[in-house]
This record gives sequence, structure tokens and C-alpha cells, in this order.
Amino acid sequence: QAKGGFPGIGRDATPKEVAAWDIDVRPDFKGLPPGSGSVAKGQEVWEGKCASCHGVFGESNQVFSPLVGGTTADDIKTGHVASLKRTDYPARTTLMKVSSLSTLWDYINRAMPWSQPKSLSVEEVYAVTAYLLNLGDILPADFTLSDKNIREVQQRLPNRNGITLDHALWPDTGLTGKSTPDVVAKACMKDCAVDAALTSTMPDFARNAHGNLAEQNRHVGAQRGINTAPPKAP
Amino acid sequence: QAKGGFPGIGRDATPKEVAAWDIDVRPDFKGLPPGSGSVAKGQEVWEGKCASCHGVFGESNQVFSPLVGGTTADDIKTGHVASLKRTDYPARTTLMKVSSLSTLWDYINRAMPWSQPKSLSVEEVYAVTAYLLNLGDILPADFTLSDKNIREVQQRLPNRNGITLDHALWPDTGLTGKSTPDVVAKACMKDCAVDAALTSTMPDFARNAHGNLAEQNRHVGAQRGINTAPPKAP
Amino acid sequence: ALPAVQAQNVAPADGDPNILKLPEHSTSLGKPVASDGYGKPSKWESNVQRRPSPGLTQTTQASVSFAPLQSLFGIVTPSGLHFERHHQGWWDIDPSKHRFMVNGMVKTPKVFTMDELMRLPAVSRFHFIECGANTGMEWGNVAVPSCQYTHGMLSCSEFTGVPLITLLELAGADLSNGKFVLAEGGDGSSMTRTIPMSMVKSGEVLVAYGQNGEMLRPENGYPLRLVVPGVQGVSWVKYLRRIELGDKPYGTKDETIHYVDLMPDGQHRQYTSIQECKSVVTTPSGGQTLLDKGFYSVTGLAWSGRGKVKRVDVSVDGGRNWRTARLESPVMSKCLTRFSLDWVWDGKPAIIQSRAMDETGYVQPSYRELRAVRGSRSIYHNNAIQSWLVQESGEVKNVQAG
Amino acid sequence: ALPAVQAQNVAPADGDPNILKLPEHSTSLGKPVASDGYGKPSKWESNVQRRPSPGLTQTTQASVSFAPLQSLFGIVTPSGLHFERHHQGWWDIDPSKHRFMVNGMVKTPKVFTMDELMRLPAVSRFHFIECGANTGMEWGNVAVPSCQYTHGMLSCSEFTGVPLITLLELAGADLSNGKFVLAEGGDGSSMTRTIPMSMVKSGEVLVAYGQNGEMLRPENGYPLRLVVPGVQGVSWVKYLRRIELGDKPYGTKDETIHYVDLMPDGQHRQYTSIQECKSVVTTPSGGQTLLDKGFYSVTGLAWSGRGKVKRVDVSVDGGRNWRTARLESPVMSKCLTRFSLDWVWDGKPAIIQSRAMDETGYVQPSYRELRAVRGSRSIYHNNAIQSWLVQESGEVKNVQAG
Ligand code: HEC
Ligand code: HEC
Ligand SMILES: [Ca+2]
Ligand SMILES: [Ca+2]
Ligand SMILES: [Ca+2]
Ligand SMILES: [Ca+2]
Ligand SMILES: [Ca+2]
Ligand SMILES: [Ca+2]
Ligand SMILES: [Co+2]
Ligand SMILES: [Co+2]
Repeated sequence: QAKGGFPGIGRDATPKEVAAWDIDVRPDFKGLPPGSGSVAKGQEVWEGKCASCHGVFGESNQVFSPLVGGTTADDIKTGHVASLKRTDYPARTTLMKVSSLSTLWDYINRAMPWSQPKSLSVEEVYAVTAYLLNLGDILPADFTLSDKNIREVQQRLPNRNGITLDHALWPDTGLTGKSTPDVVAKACMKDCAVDAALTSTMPDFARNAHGNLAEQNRHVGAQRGINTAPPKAP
Repeated sequence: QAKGGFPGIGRDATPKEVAAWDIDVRPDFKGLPPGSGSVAKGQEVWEGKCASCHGVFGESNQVFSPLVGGTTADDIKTGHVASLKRTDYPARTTLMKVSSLSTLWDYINRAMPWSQPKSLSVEEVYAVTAYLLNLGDILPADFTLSDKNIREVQQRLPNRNGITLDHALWPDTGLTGKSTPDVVAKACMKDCAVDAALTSTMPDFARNAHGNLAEQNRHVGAQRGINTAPPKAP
Repeated sequence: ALPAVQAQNVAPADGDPNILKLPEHSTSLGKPVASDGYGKPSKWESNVQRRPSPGLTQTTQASVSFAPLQSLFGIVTPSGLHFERHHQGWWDIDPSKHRFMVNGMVKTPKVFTMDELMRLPAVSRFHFIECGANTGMEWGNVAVPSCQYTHGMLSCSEFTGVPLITLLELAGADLSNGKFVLAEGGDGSSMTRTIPMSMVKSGEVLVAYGQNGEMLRPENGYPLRLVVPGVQGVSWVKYLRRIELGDKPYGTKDETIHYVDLMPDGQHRQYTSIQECKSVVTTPSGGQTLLDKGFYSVTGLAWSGRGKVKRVDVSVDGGRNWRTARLESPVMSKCLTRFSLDWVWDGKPAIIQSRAMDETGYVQPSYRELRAVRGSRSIYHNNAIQSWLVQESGEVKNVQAG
Repeated sequence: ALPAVQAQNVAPADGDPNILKLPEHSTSLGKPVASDGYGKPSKWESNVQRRPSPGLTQTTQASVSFAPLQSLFGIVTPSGLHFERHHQGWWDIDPSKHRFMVNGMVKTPKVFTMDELMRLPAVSRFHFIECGANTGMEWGNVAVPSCQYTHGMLSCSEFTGVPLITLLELAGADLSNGKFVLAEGGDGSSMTRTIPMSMVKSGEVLVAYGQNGEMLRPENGYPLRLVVPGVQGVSWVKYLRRIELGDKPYGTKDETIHYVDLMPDGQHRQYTSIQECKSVVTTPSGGQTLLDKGFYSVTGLAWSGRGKVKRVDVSVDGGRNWRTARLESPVMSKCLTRFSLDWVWDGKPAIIQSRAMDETGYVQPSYRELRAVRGSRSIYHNNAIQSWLVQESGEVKNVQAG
């Protein structure tokens, strides 16, 4: 920092300014405004402002991955979504992944509905969060979610225990478990053991899926783009 | 260079290709094609293809600095253009500066007429070069310039001796005389001797000569452009 | 079976008409200066564009466009071709109305205008930015044809801005108890991400307004974005409006629901931020076709979120044998590094790969090595060695091998 | 007497409406990805343009446009703002028809296509390019109002290309007798310049096609130009069509009639190529007005055609006292280097100057020192220390002082 600081630069924020922008809610619910909202009210909000994009049951993948589905009553007990272990399970819904209820509340409050973000009242955010959990059979239909009971509801999140910090991909020690990388490769230089077979190649039917590659490379240079306009003759 | 060279890259040029592009003429007249052209023919070329831009006497500064003017019979003898020593002489014409006739020949041949470069025949280049020298009273009206006599004409160029290579601004030793810079400044740090008076400032009448500077600086940042749109009140 | 490209290294009898007949530009007058006060690329370069990958996203505003790495040189990404990743669309914000706030564990929450930020001491640094999902489509198998789509969520610029630590200090930050900052955007998504204070204290996290000599482009966060070197792009919050200092991580949507890596045991890794050492050959690469046998300079890009690239090896036989490539200088920390290797193609099938190593000694893994630990469902952080199959026809295909 | 700019560092009673009332971009949906396959700067940046200097030239095709240095950051010049200097207008040449020839003292004259050149091993390097006539209007006295016009024939890019020595070797060049090359352009002017083989042999002279990651811009010689680091821009021949190896210099128009420096004794220096060490403060600079008293980061650019910048000193009292500025890394040879210095403006008149020193020990001269040797009629190679007078009104004026 410069000697004598930086006269003339920056000013104190007013309390109203901080209130207008400091909207984040942390996993320990720091930042959560007091209030509540019922599942019934949430259904109203959902059907009026959300269902058109996410589907009546939160199942749509028209504009984004499904929000609801893939969790079980058993998951609510264990806090681990069992289907995440399966490699054949088709989707990874939001409710399958979310581990902190704060994340849902915060995100809906800051970013939804997508084309009118930050338009919901505090009650509406509580309510529609509750309704989403109701759609996922996590909360009963007569529930009212509030800042008072949100910690208990957190304890019902199906994937609340489904996360790990045991990796070295955080640029610091402290938060995560490991400080040395999990994947350790060797830099063999000569006569290295490799599998002769190709494990995967671009399927021929997808040749044109990204348009004509001849038009995606410059007209001069060491090479051209492949003409993928007509389907390749067999 | 890569071991084994660069197979597949580059090919031999044909003699016709080299002839088509290798048009440069050096001060020792290497590259000068045989041929000739008279002052009279040059006048025709000049008045047909050059005078519209450079003026009938090469005196115009409508599209570029004047080509002709400022040289004397005495300069032709000494090879030094005397007016270049004067600080009050208004113009520096081409004939005042040019030290090699090859340069004129080469440049007219490659670049003139400006909007139809490389359209002149060899004879036309000789002729119009001769005519330019005639306009500058360096060649008589009945002269015919040719590859045979061009070296003698070179010896009449007014500024042929007016040049120096005694500087260190060539990135090599050999061609020029000096290898240490001519200007040697000192990096005084404290209580340095300076003249308190400003030796030159932007005159107020030129305030708007470059347009409104407010429109030449971004709208945010550490500063704005000065609004120079209206003339400054006195 | 080489393609019928005109064999250009034999001259026509007398010579090439492009030489013998002087082109128009040699014999007439060109265009004036400042035809464009802000110039554009040549019309012959119109193929060089950033592009979305069809079907990858369901909307165009929560989506991606990929930089055409196969057509770029050196390390600087032209700003017009910088990859895009938006969550709620992009904006062209009036900078005179943009405000930046610092709050949380500070003595006095502060507000800054752009005018004020731009008066503070700034630094300029070259860094890569890579989306955590770059190469994500290829975790399970080959999915896209060219390196634009396999690796094009990658760009590199000279960024100019104020070290975030300067602004925190100005607000009287509690530097002993504040362990994390939350960065928050001003767009609809108001993107939020947690960043450790150790990075901020090191001075490398910048509140940036400049990119490649000019202001940030609107698509990249004009007028203000965070620069978090080595960390995935989502942390480089665009349209940056606020920084909050706190004592705990913030558990935001894009660090606990997205940008989380699914491991084989069904657990999701959260807060996986660093982009580990990685490289890709861009010439020749998938979707291209070689014009002829003979000499080629195999070239590509290497980078590491942990520091400088130390070495890049290249194989043309699918990983059996490797040669060490030349590195272009300057090699800068958390910045792209260009490598190249001489190669004479004999017309036979070849599999080209590159493998980078960073100054920490970390070696870029093969798919086999990577999947052995992480399976193939991570979506994010795929830094496996890329293979390009050069076929006898000259066509280059995206494959997974080794 | 400061200008009536709204004092932004006092908040309105409740707060700034730009914060309290959420802006539209916080509450609605933005634009899609790839709106532009090749993006543009923000609409708010429209003042940042290259511009000709009125009255400087009589035509627009043998002319100059100046880069807006006062608005740039870091060292990279955005290609769209790169200064222009044409002698016979600019062209957008079809690269598939462009040919490059090597002849003269070589075993076999050679022809190359762009395809072939781009297959050869290339290097990428950051270099400045400065016109020999940059600051030429100011030799005698102050003539232009802002650093765009005083110093804007200066730009800096990452250039990619093939070392010219590689191509000469391919043609079997006579490296013992060949002492000079002639570089020749393919446009109407077919610009020619002599370059010493010692520079070519060092590997630093490039036959370049790349600029800042993409192809050269048409205004800058697309598809091929010579890069001659440290040497004035006119040698960086655009639309490069030919290199000839010879044993004597070529005496071309732009090294014996122009780009010659008139000395006080009436002699012209010819072959003055090197751009000597120089610097300029770009912020604050002529034609700008400071918004307020208080802190400023005085920043600018320094460069030397002889190597790396070693040190830059800044004075705010017209040269009486100097402080050494911070240099941004990386400091590269024959490349722009950005410097900056903290300054608190007390509202009194101040004269700001910068003085650069390069690794050879050469010190940028004052006007007094420069004119004492060279007079004031050189036109070219004016590398004197620039002075900006900050007036009490906040307005900054171009002056000569010291
Ligand atoms: C106009 C379409 C639209 C509407 C209306 C809409 N959403 Fe969304 N929603 C989206 C899109 C698109 C995303 C993904 C955004 C992204 O990629 O960051 C999303 C994301 C979400 C997510 C995060 C899912 C995840 O896994 O990241 C939640 C939760 C959500 N929406 C809830 C709601 C709620 C509640 C409402 C109504 C109050 C709503 N949405 C209205 C389009 C919409
Ligand atoms: C359409 C206008 C035009 C025409 C016609 C024209 N010139 Fe020029 N000439 C110019 C311009 C403009 C320049 C300066 C070019 C530059 O800046 O590089 C020039 C430069 C020259 C120069 C170099 C002067 C110097 O000091 O650099 C010579 C010699 C010359 N012209 C001779 C001729 C001759 C001979 C002809 C006819 C055969 C001719 N010009 C026709 C416009 C013209
Ligand atoms: Ca908060
Ligand atoms: Ca020749
Ligand atoms: Ca730097
Ligand atoms: Ca990202
Ligand atoms: Ca380099
Ligand atoms: Ca120049
Ligand atoms: Co995301
Ligand atoms: Co010139």
C-alpha cells in the first residue's frame, strides 16, 4: 500500500447500500433473512413463475437439467443419494446433488425466475424452496419453511452427506483434506507400455454434428478443415 | 535448421518469376535494365502522368512535398545542397535530398505514377527521371539518360555528398562510422539543474485543431478528455 | 490417398501466374488510413470464429462459445475470439454507473466508482482462463470433432487491474480472521464464488478492467471482473459488483451443485478450483486434413494452474515414444505456453499426443491414469492427454488411445 | 478551480441510486453466446479509436493513423487500434494467391506459398513497433495536444512467424558474402528497405503472419510482413513479397530520401534504423483533465530498440527531482514495458516527465541534450523526454520544459 494511503479514492458504504447488495446466504445460514413460506404458497409461485421452464413437477429438461427426481426416502435417512453410485442412472437432478439448503435458497433468491431474477419476495423464496422439497418428497404438503426450522430441514436433504473435500484442487490448505494431487502420472519417454487399440473414436454418424469443419478452419496454412458437409460415402 | 531439412516446403523459382519481381536498382546501378530516355520524351510522360499531382514544374505540394527546387548550380559542383544548412529555408525537396540517382530511378519504376505503379516502360522511367533532373537544372533539355551515362549524371546530383553514415543508429558495425550513441544524457536524480521557463507550449489557437479531445478519451477512468469543442473563453 | 490439393511445390512451366502477372495490389492504389477507427480481421479470416457446440446447452444465455484454438498462434487470444460462458446472458454495462462494494469483515464497508478504481496502482499480467468444464464432454468417450470443441473453453490475455488486497486494506479488512472472500457479479445470475484469502493476500487476485490493452469486452465482464489465476473461469466473476470478506466458505450454487466432480464412490468433490497441468496439440488437430506428406511443425498449448510449465513432451506414435518439445518464451506462471516439435510425416497413420509437466513436478495424466482415480463422470477437470489420429488420407480424427 | 465533475466520494443521504435501485442487468436476462462470432469492444468505448492528425499529410493513402495510447493498459496494443502507416494505401490480399520469393546471393532462388510458410517452425515474440517519425512533429516545438498524436505511432504485439534465416538457408544463402538483405513489399509502393545480415543471422528477424494470436490485420500487412525488432517500423515491410540477399546496401527511397535525419551542418544521416530508448507518461497526459486532487498512479510506456528497459524515472516537478518507477513484468527485449509511480496531486501546477534507461546504459535525453547534438530538423528519431503540464484547473497540457 502506498505511503499515506490513497486520498480521494473510495467512500464509506451506507447501511442501505450494503443491505441492497449483501444478499448471500451461507451454509450456516448467515445472511438468511427472517421469514417463512408454505408449500401451498410455494405451489402457487411455482406454477405461476417456474413451471413453464422447469416443468410442473420440476422434471423438465427443456431449458435446464431436471431439478427434481432420483432421490429416495432412504437417501433422506442416510444423506447419501444412492443412485449417484450407479453408472447407468440417466440424470443428475439438483435435488440429487444439493448438500446445503442455503444454496437453494440463495440461488433462487438471487437468480430466479431466470428472466426476472431478484423479483421474488422473501416469503416467495421460502415458499418455492419448500415446494421444490415437497416435489422431491422431502417435505410434506402442509409444511411451512422458515428461518426457525430450516436447520432441521437441512438434516433431511438427501445428499447432505454426499460430498467430499478430500482433494488437492483448492488453492490453499485448511478447507480440503489433501495437499498432494490425487492423480500421479509418469513421464515415460521410450518404449512405453500403451494399449494398441483405440478406446474411443469419433463416430462417423456424428461427422457433421458440428457443421462443416472446412468452414471452421482458415483457408491457408499447414492444413485445411475437413469437408464434412455431405455425409461421408460408405 | 531441422535435421533432414524441410521436405515438401518451397520450390525453385523460375527465371521468369525472378525477372518479374527482382526490379530493385542499387546505388552501384546493379539491377538497372539497359535502355535510355530523353528529356523531351520525359516531358511528355511528366505532363501526361505526373504533373497532375506534382505540378508542371514539380513544385506542387498538393499531394506531396515538392520534388524540384532549392538546388543551385554551385550545389551541382560541390555535391552539397547549401540551403540545407539554412534553418529558414521553407522546403526540403526531393532533389535537395537525393544522393543516389539509382534511388530516383528505382522508386519511380516501382511506385509511380502513384495510382498506377509499375505501369511505366523502361524508356519512360529513364525519360521522366531525366526530365525531373532537367526541371532541376541538372540536365540540359537535349539530354538522353541511359544505362551508359547514368554514372556521370550521378556525379552531377546536387546532394550526392550531402550525407553521412557517422552515427550509431544502424544495428550493426561496418556500414556506419560510430558504435556508441551520439547523444549521451545523464540520469540526475535530485536537485537537477533545469530551466524554469517552458520552452514551448501548445498555442491556445490550436486548442481545437485535433477535434474535441473529450471525445478522444474514454468516459470513465482516472481522468477525462478536455472539452475543446468551443474556443476557450479568454 | 492424400486429398486432391493442388501440389504447390512444382512451378508451372514459366512460372506461377500469381507472380508473373502482377496482382492488382502491386499496380494500383489501396485504401486510406483510419478506414476503420477500430480495425477488423481480414475478410479471408471469416472462418476463424468462436462457436457454440450444438446440443450442449438448452438455452443460448446459459451457454458456452468455444475459441477456435486450431487457428490461433502464440499465446494471446484475440479478445474478439475469447471463449464465452454466461449463466444469464451478457450485458454491456454503462461503466459510469457501475459500482464496486467491499463489505463483510472489514472496518468500514466501501463503495468505489470505476473512476476511482482506475486511479489506483494497477498491475498487468498474462494469465490463461479455462472453464472447469473444458474437455468435459470427453470424460467418457470421444464426443466432439475438433480442438475448438474439445479444448476451446480456454483463452489467455494480458489483464490489467488493482490487486484485490489493496481494496480490502482500504476498507480495513480483518486479515487475521477473514479466511475467504465471496465474489459476486452484477448480472442476473449474480454469480458467486468463494476464494481463499491466501490467494488474495499473495496479490495475484485482481479486480480487473483491462484485457489485452483495452477495456474488458462486454462478453467477458465489462467493466469489471475478478482475475483468479490458475483457478477455473467461473471464479473470475464477471460484472463484479461486490466482495465480502468472511470466515467460512459460502457454499454457492456453482461450487456445491455445479463445478462439483462426481467420484466413482458416488461422492461429489466440492470446491475443486485449480486447473491442473494440461496441454493440447492445436496443429495438426481433429477435423483438419494435412495437405501433403513432409515437414510439419507440431504445435500446441500447455498450461498449469499451479505455476509455470516446465516441460512438454510430444508423441507421434500414440504414446510409445516421446520427444521433448521447444517452449516459446516468456514462460509465465498460470499462463499459456506454446510448444512446438519438428515432424516429417511419412504418410502413414500416426497418433499425436502432448504431455505437459509443471514446475511442481505434476505430470499431465493419460485417460487411463486419470480414470483409474476419478472414474469418468466428473464433468469438470478433465486434463487427460489428448490424442489426434492422422489417417493415411491426411484427415485428423479425435480419438482416445493409450 | 477543479472542473465541476460530480464529487463521487460522498454518498447521497441513503445511498447511491445506482446501488439502491438494482440496475436492469441485475434483474433481467442478457444476450446469448456467440451474438458475435468475432466480438467487438463495448459501445461505451467508442472514443477509443486510432486517428489521423489533421493536416499532417496531403493524402489519406500516404498517411498515418495514431494509436490512442492515452486509453490503453499494459503492453499489448489491441490489433484494431494498431497505428497505421501506409505509403500507397492498404489491401486485403487473398492469402492463397500470395507468394514469397527469396533470391540474390543464394544457390537457388525459392518461392513459397503461405501454406508452406505456415508449416515451418515458427516463433512467437512480443515486440514494439515504432515509426521512425514518431514524435517527429515535436522536434522544433510543441505541435499536437495529446499523447495519441505525440507518441501514437507506436504499438506492441505478439508476432508469430518464421525466422528469416531459416528461409535463406533453405535457398542456400551465401552467408559469408551476403551482408545485407533487401525486403520488398507487394503493394503499390513495393516498400523496400535494407537490413543487415547480422540481425538476420541472430534469428530475430521474422517473416511473420501472426499478430496477437490471429493473422496480421490487413492494415498491418496481411498475410505477411517482416518483423525487425528494435528497428523503425518502415523496415517491417508489409505485404512482404521478396527478400534479396546482397553484398551492398540498396539505397532505397525510404532510407536515403526519407527516414534520413538532417543534422545542423546540413548533412543527412542515412540508414538511421534503431529506435533508441524512449518513454512517455500516458496517464495523465496532454489533453486530459484530472477529476480531483488526491491519489493518482502515474503510468506510461518505455522501450528501447537496443534491448531491455532497465529503469524508468519519473519527475513531477519538471525534471528537478526524480523517483524510480515500478516496472511491470515481464520485461522483454525490444518490447514495451509499462511503468507506474504513486503520486498524490495537491492541486498545484506540476510538470510530469519520464526518463527511461536501457540495458546498454543509454539514458533517454532531454530536449536540451538531444538538440545540442542533433539540432531540431531531424524529423525522425525524436526520443526526447516528454513533459506534461498539469494546471491548477486539472487540465493537462503538452509543453516542452527543462
Ligand atoms: C425462463 C426460464 C426459467 C424460469 C421461469 C425459471 N427458471 Fe430456474 N433455471 C432456468 C435455467 C436456464 C437455469 C440454469 C441457469 C444456469 O445455467 O446457471 C435454472 C436454474 C435453476 C435452479 C438451479 C438448478 C441447478 O441445478 O443449478 C433452480 C433451483 C431453479 N432454477 C429454480 C427456479 C425457480 C424456483 C423458479 C421460479 C421462481 C425458476 N427456477 C424459474 C430457467 C428458468
Ligand atoms: C496520383 C498522384 C500522383 C501521381 C500521378 C504521381 N505521383 Fe509521384 N508521388 C505521389 C505521392 C503521394 C508521393 C509520396 C508517396 C509516399 O509518401 O511514399 C509521390 C512520390 C514521388 C516521388 C518521391 C518523392 C520523395 O521525395 O519521396 C517521386 C520521385 C515521384 N513521386 C515521381 C513521380 C513521377 C515521375 C510520376 C509520373 C510518372 C508521378 N510521381 C506521378 C503522387 C503522385
Ligand atoms: Ca453476506
Ligand atoms: Ca536485385
Ligand atoms: Ca506484467
Ligand atoms: Ca467456467
Ligand atoms: Ca515467445
Ligand atoms: Ca514507419
Ligand atoms: Co456453471
Ligand atoms: Co515513408
